[in-house]
Amino acid sequence: MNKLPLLFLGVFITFASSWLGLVAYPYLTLGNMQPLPDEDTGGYFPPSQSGLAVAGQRVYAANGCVYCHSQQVRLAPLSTDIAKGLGPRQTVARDYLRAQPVFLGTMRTGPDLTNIGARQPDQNWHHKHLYEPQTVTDWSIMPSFRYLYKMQKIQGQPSADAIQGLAGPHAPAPGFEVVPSDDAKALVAYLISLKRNYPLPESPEPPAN
Amino acid sequence: MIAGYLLLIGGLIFLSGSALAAFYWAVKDGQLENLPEASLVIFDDDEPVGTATDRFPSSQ
Amino acid sequence: MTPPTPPPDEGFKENELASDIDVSQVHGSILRERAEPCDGYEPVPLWLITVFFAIIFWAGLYLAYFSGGFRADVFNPDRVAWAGGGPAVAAGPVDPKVLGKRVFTQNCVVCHQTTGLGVAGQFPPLVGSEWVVGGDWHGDNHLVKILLNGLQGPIQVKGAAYNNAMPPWAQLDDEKISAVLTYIRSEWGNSAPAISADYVKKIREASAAQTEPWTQKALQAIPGEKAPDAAAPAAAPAAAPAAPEATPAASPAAA
Amino acid sequence: MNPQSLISSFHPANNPDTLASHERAEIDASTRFPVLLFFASAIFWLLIGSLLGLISAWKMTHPGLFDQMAWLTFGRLRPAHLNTVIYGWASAAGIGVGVWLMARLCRVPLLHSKLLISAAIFWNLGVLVGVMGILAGDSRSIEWLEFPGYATPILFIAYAFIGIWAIIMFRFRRPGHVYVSQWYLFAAFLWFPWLYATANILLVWQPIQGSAQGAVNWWFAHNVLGLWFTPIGLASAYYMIPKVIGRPIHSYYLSILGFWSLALFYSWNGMHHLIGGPFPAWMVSASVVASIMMFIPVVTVAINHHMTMRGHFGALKWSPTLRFTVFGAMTYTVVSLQGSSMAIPSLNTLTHFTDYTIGHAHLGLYGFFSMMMFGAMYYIVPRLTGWEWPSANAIRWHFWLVAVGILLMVVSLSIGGILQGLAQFDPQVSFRSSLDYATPFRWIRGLSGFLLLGGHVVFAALFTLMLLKVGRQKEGPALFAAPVKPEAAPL
Repeated sequence: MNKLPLLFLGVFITFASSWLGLVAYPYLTLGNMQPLPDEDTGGYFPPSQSGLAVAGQRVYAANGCVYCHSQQVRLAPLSTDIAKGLGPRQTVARDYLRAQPVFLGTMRTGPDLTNIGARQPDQNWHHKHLYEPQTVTDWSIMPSFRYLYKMQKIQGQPSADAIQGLAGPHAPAPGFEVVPSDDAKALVAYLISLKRNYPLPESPEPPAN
Repeated sequence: MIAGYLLLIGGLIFLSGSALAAFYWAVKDGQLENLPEASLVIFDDDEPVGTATDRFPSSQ
Repeated sequence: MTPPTPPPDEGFKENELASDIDVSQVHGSILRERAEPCDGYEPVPLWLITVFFAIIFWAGLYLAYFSGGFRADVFNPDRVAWAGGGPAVAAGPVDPKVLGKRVFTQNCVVCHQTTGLGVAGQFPPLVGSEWVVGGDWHGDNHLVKILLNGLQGPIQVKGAAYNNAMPPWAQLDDEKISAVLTYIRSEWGNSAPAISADYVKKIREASAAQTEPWTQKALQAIPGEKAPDAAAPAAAPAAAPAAPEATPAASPAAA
Repeated sequence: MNPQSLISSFHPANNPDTLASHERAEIDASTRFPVLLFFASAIFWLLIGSLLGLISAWKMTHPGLFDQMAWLTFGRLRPAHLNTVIYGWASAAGIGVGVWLMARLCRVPLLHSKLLISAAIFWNLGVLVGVMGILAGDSRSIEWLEFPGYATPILFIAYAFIGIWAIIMFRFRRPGHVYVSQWYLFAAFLWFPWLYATANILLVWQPIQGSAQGAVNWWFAHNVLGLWFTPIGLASAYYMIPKVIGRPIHSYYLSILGFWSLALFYSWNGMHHLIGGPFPAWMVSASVVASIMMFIPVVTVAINHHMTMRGHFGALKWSPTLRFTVFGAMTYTVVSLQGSSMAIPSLNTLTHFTDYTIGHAHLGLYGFFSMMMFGAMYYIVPRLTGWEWPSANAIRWHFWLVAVGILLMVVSLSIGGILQGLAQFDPQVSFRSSLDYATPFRWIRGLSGFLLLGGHVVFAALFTLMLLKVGRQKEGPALFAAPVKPEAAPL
């Protein structure tokens, strides 16, 4: 142990290396990555998001959806994410170019949402589910987000964006309706925009067995 | 973007620089010699080796 | 039982305690521990150093196997034989439609356009073209030959005359040629069966002697044939393993 | 030179650098107000944080609880809980302990203690603004960095005072050997601003693009644990254990080796939160390797602490400081080895997205770090106030409530998490099963929260009594009281 000075130097410089490897390197590579042009439509992979969906990301962040819902499909031989139907392929860096912030998540208290827009494209379903999750899935432990909705008296014609088919204890009384706030609309637009139904060369779809 | 590069390069220079400076100082100052002595520096004259310095309060 | 520490005035001279028979009987084990004079500069145990080096050795092995070649585009170390230097993309079976579309976009759209309609009077259309989907004297073998060697001179497509030159695409491997052909034969309302990489390989070998671009006249002299049915487009996984062998096959054809 | 005379030559009595009791009293007096302020605010945030945690825990079994209130939704409570305990409790307690240890070890009175008092005020202001921001719906949802952009600068200003002060302290220390605790503290005080600034710039103020955020996020979050909390906790253990039992650390070589290998390997660990995620394979593999390499610093520290304690475990009966500190030191070994195992990819895919990870996080931040802080506070506060802790029984209540509470929580979350993970791993099993398996254990976890909160209330009461100077004046400069016979002090 007379090599302590050497140890000292080696360790501190390697310590600085984590800065290079885990911060500078992704900054320079992943941070400069570009979307792939989509020959079909002249668009890009991943597709750009509507303004409403971008606003929805902020609602997603403000209400902490990420603490129960991950947004990543892990690689296939190691995990069963693809077999579980979370998405058709492993998600890779390019999939997250449009995300701000990136909601990779660390918990699956609720299901993964990587591909929720493809699994469940129905707006009304999402509104119903956010308003009262247990009426859609009775064993769900998702909290209700009723505070993103407004119960109001129907004035003349029912509103076009009122939620259809509410049945639970918080369903509107006759003559009343539940309409989503701007935040709720943005959140649902964001959820529906979550699709991984486009190909990326760096993440081939595994052969179906 | 430029701010980012400055941050990265600045961070690296800062890190490596402080590493080298700390290393230079530690060697010069003899911090890496006489290690057994260092393990005794926490004991003072009236709290010497062999004396316990904490106890549950006696008032029950 | 005495307090577990000597009175302060005795300082730290613990060895003196060891001579106290009464105490040492009570506190045998503690005193043995205390009598040990080397506190503070015990060296690192040898077994620990051995374990450390074993861990470091394992770490090196792990990184060698699972680093994905330290490439920025490798996300799954198990899927890539990076040691062979193979590109990450070619390692997995690729949907021929996806690959074909990419090949088409990179090479063909300049003349035939993304719509496959070509440019009237300049470049012939692919949509509904008998050259592409077959019919009359046109066979699948002709289509593959055109891609491998090119085509020049006056031709008739869907009743319209064109006089231009198409360069050879023999530099594309069999899988890519089969993919792009499968793509143009099934896109824009075309619905001809897929063409397999094996079939392209066969034609490539058969027409190895041809060095010039084809003309309509020369092609017409060759009897048209249908490509063997590649079962379904879903047979792509079967084509994929053939790809590694197909790649070297390209070089004799070029020579 | 035989070892005995070697030791004698180092003996404090022969060393001009040691302090007389009046000098030590002067140092303690100079740190009194800032350190007590940090401690008091930390204990306040601990109570708030455990309450927030308790409500979020019960929301896992009762999703309807307070669900009409936006600011009490789970997605805001959980980050509020996390940030309260990270920045409000753990960091503030760590700073308090760190400041006191630095002053003691540098052997100089605290200069400009008003600087630190204002730092403490700013720090608490930052935490308050940040937590309110999260509850009001301004959370960034970047784990460990949820504080909105307007709160982090306040924390940073506060931190600047603390960091500058720590460096000044180190600069003016009495000449002589730098003890291993000082190494840990000095490094922690340098690493934290670097981590915090990088993460805030790259994630909050000028966000980088795409999944690179994930890499920076976990580089930061894991390093806050590994390069901020862990060094402070270990610094405390390296001081308290030898000091309380009156015996130098077993091997100083090992402690130096442990420090540098921690610095080397820990900083690469963060990516093991993202195994299988959207990152180049080598980044994840490098983190897996570094996580396994953590075996080296952990075993080094474990051996060192155990060998120092050997033959003195009886001291756990009569020293509150030692009881908490040794609990923390043992937990450090367990939690670190558990963490290394969780980085093994095949185990990680099973446990990663489950309650098992939550259990691990609590074992680390509470079982290790918070227990270390409790232990250090039991040692430091009487020296600052000049009073004895008013009740030995209350200390025992505190210890047993939090020790049983944290073990119950970690064990239940671990079992529930493994079942949950097995259910989520099997493609044949529906998602519902993963909930059904975890639910009973979430009930137990909810109950354990009451134990922890109870323990904290007891501790807060004890601390308040100390501030109010209820109890007996300390009799000597070092000991609490004339030593009682150890067997007279029942557990």
